[in-house]
Amino acid sequence: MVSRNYLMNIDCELCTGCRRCAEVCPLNAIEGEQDAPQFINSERCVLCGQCVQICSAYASAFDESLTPRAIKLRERGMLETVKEPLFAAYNVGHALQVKEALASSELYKVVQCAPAVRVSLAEEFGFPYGSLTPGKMAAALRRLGFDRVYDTNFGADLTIMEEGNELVKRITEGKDLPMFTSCCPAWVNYAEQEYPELLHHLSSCKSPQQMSGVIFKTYGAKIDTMDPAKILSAAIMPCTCKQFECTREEMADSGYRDVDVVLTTRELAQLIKDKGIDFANLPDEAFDLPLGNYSGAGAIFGTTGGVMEAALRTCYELITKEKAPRIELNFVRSGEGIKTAMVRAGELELRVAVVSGLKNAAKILEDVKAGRCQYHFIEVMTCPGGCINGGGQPKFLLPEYREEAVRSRKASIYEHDSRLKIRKSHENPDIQKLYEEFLGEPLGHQSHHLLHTEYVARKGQN
Amino acid sequence: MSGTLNSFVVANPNQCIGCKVCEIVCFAVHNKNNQVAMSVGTIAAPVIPRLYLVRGETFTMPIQCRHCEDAPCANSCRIGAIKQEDKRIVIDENDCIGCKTCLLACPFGAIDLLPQFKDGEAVIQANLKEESEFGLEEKVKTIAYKCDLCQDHGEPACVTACPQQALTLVIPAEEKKRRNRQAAVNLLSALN
Amino acid sequence: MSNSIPEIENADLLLIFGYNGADSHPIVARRIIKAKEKGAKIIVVDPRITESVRIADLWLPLKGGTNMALVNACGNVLINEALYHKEYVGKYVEGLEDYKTAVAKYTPEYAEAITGVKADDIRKAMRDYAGAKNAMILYGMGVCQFSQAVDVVRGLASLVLLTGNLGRANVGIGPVRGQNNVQGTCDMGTLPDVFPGYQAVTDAKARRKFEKAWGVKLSGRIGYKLTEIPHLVLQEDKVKAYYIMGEDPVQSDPNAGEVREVLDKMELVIVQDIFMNKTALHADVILPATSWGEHEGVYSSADRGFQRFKKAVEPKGDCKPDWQIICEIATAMGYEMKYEDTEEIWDEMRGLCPSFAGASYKRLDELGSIQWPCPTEEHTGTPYLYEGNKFSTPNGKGQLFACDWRPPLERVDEEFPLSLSTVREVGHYSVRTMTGNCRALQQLADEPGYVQLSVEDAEELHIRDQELISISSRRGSVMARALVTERVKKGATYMTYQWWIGACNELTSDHVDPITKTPEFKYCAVKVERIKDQAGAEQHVRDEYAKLRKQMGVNV
Amino acid sequence: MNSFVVAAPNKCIGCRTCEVACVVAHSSENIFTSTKREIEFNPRLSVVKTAAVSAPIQCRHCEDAPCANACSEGCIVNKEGVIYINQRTCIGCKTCILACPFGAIEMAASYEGGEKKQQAGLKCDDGGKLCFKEKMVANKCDLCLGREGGPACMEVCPTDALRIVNSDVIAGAMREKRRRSVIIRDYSYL
Repeated sequence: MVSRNYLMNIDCELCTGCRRCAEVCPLNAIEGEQDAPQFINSERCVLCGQCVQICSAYASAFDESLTPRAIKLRERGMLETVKEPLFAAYNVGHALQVKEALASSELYKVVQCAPAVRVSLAEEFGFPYGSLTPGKMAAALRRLGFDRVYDTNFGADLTIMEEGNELVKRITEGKDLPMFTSCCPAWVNYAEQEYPELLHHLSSCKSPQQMSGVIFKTYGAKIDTMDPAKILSAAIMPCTCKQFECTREEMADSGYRDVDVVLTTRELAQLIKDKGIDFANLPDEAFDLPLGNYSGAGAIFGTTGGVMEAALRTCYELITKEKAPRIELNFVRSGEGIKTAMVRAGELELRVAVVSGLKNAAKILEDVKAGRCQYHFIEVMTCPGGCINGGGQPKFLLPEYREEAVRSRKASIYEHDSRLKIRKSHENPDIQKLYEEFLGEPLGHQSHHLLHTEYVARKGQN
Repeated sequence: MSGTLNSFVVANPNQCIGCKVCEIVCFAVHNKNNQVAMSVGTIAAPVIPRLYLVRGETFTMPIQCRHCEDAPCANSCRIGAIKQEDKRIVIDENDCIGCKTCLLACPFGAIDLLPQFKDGEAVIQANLKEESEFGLEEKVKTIAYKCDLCQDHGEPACVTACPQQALTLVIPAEEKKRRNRQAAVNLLSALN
Repeated sequence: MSNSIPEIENADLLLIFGYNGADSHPIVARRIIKAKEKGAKIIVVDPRITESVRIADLWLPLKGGTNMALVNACGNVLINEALYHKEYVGKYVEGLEDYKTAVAKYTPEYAEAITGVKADDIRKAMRDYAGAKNAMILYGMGVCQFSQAVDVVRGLASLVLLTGNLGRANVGIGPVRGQNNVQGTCDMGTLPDVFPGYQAVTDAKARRKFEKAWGVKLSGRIGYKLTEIPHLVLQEDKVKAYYIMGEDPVQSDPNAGEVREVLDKMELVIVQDIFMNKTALHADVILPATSWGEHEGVYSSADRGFQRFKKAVEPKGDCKPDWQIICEIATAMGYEMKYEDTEEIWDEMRGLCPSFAGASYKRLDELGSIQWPCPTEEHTGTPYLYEGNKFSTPNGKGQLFACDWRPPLERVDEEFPLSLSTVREVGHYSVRTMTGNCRALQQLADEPGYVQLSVEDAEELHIRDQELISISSRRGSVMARALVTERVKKGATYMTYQWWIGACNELTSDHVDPITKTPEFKYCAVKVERIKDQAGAEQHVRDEYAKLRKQMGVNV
Repeated sequence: MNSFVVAAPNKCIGCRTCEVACVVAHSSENIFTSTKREIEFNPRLSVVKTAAVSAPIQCRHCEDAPCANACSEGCIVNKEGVIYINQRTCIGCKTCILACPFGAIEMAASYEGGEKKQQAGLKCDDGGKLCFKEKMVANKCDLCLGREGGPACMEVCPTDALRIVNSDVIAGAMREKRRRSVIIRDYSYL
């Protein structure tokens, strides 16, 4: 198991000891005296990257006493051409690794982008907050040299198929309820670390990233008649924990590393600038089919309550076998830390909860431990507001800029969903084709082998 | 105290935690022409703040220009690049020739001499070259930077951005009135 | 000087009266600056803005020729505000009552009318002076070169006595003597009234001692003073011959025209010097002597410090050290005078002067410098005089002195509306024969020399800076270059005396101080006129200068 | 940042020794023993005396040297932190003199082997006689580049009024001044 602490660090040369990171850290994993350099307790840190987002202790380009910038860039796995200022709290990047891979002709480079990336990437090029630019993103990825531009949103639809069915199965069997979502890797780390006894409540589904990854190297390889060994599976995520997730041992059900490397939204922007691509004037291009096609449900995974809403759109029809009367479930769209609701599906009263920000999870987990929790399905997102506010997202200079950005990104995602023709995961034709040709049926043997995983208690292990 | 005195921003060392948000924000607000938008990724030029965090054993706080009424920097500027404009001491960055005199003149160390950037690129001098072993190399223009009280953005950005509200815009005339009143009130309680 | 130069930087207050350290002694000026850095308060009395004025805490800009009024006013303040040191004055000083009456009239307001210095500033100066722990007075030619000079010196000394600033380190009163070794010439008795060691010629006991040592009968009468010669020659025809050694009276004495007349009238003029100069042009005999680098000897610094100096280069040309020339002249005149070396002369002199006895060459080499009095070879010299506050007066007590102010003898009027005072200029020195012929120093300042003019006067006379102008007095007229400066006040002009063409001593008056007969260089009346034909004037200066150089055989 | 020599006005006594030292440091032969009629005496700093101040003024080696940026011939370059005039290519057009706000540049006769250099073509008619005009070039402080012991003027100043200001001195001074400007007292009532 790769130790996690190499991914998240605080540069003691730059840290001024202001401890603003300590305030936002959901795990209080940042220790140190006030005004003295802080350091990250890797046994507690779940790699959510909120500290990286808030840290303002930058390295002045004119302070000769500091280690030269070139060395710091290499330390942080960043491209030399990156011009933005470096801050004390940082996540180790892999842009160099991806750049080399893109340059090599033997590899067959496949990429997937998370739902939250397409509403934030443009901000790194000076676009207004939350600009929705999936077309330019796909065009940029092709110009970077990716052979296949697929999409995590396809994986999201796939996750809904599996997780939706898993929920219905648990409810009908009345076992292991409430069920928690499992797509947020930091939340999984947290559960493994702090509440190992509740691990069986977590959905056994892998995250959309890992599902897409395993499909690319199996089904994808087949339809492209490509030797999976030569496939390089990269993912662009708004998250600093996804890179850790793809290195988990168990994430190799395709016989190879399902996802070889993960870049954050910021790193993708840096790669684009490094290549000299004029992002603003790129034409809109589509994602490659079939594994780049996605529904509105997949698209809204990026924001808090999105997974819940997508799941309910499908579960309703699984349970009642009738079309859901309303697509938009507004109760999950407000901004509070914990939102609860009761959805009537046929005669079943589905009680659901949505947790935004890991700090809000503790209360519900205690209820579950004590058996007092009456919810069936609970969505947990570590970052307040969901992945659109992830650790790898464009970092803002001013606190109010950040709130404004999260609001606009959320609006853009729901706007994007409302515009798509297909808005339920199970109506995604390519998903249906995947099951017919390859997976069989949800929770089936093939799905179980490729799309599901187990969790391991790891109290203070890494 | 006449109302025409210059205001200035001052930090309270007990509130300040040394997080440098003020420095970053000051740079961002002054570099819109360098395509610096809201996010860190859009910053192409090195961060050049106009206030400077000072950290010692027992204190930490930013130091910036006090917009002195008899500004020593302006009086020492041989080409008159430093002027008073609507109650602010402002440096005309295009006139500045980097002669460093104002650096010596300022008792607070509130002025720094750093490269000039336009549209994200360092400004190159028209003619001065630097003799090096590879022949004559272009020379970046270096100019004096100091706080201009956010001349064209209204309220000083550092004051609003400071997470600890450690920075305050002092308006001398009002400040005096406020303190006088406070002193009078204290007097009241002291006497009876 | 009562105290020594290094002590200047440790004084708490420096009262600088008519002395411009920066131009006459940069090394002393350095001490003044160090004193300021160490926190000393600086008060400067000077009509001009000198370098010391620039860093002064208090400047008393008095009108030229009004020193005595100001000194009396200072005494007046010390008395009336009871600032003087009662216990010190009671024990070591006498003449307080007469002093009180003499200065009674000179209230600061009365002095303000004469000197132009604000009354409050006089009071402030004296409060600071009296209040300082260790205060030192420095004065220079701005005090001595007036017709009322001795009185002012004694007046200043009275201020020191009144405040007890004597008999310990970092205090006292110091005339920072002008040229190099001026102090030494007085120590060695080249004055009309004393033998070496300040032993009076009129003192029979001292005279017998010298007669026994030199084996010759010595006169007990006080000799003639330099500035009395013109009268003695032109009016009384009493003096026939002139033996001039290392002096250039035509250049450095006032009323040069008259000095030339005197030299031409005399039957014999001998000039013993190292370079040709204006006086040598009138000499019958010229005895070329060796310069400072070509012989060895002993100098006295302004603070009574004997220091040996050694020969650096072999003399060039047909010249001899001064003492050999004197020996040969004396022998030729029938007095067998022979010495092996300078040490023999020095030891003979030490034997006759009790206060120099301990300063042997050996001791001088060991200690580097000995400040006399130094009675025995064990003694290491006296950095400051009057230890124990014992003074060289009959009863050992300090004598206070004050008298009425006397204006300078020549007043400005409509015809000669500006005052002229001679000053020093850094970079050139003495009578120019040495520095004037040095190519590098010529570049800094060259003939015809400068007249410092105030901005106002220059405007009135339509004179531009660096223009040649003509300046004249009742005694003569010369051409010089205008130096328009903010440092000079309206109505005053200043010239340095070493220039051959712009020779200000053609203009200076030959009024003298009654006691010392020092000429009143610091005040005479002149007028300044613009020269229209500048090119012609420049050419004239070049021609005059070339002519003089040719006459003197100077091929620089 | 370029270094430069600056005088502390309250220490300068206007004695001009720095001017002579500057000439000595830059002249190929000893000006005191030379027997030539005219010696090369081009001090690169000049002592100014006003009512309020006495101080030598010399080049500040500005980072964006206006003189260099005005020099059409490109004779003025930044050489090892010194704004340096290449007097061989200078044509004496005097633009740098206009550009320098400190008046730190003067025109000086150019010497070679102790003799004044004559121009090859230009003659001047002064008073009927036609003779080759001497070559005049721009002259300013070069911080005694390459001189062992650094600037000669600093070495001789009797009152240590001249001191060199380099980036360390400036950085040190800045740090010190900022540290001293910290307000220790509690300002909570602000």
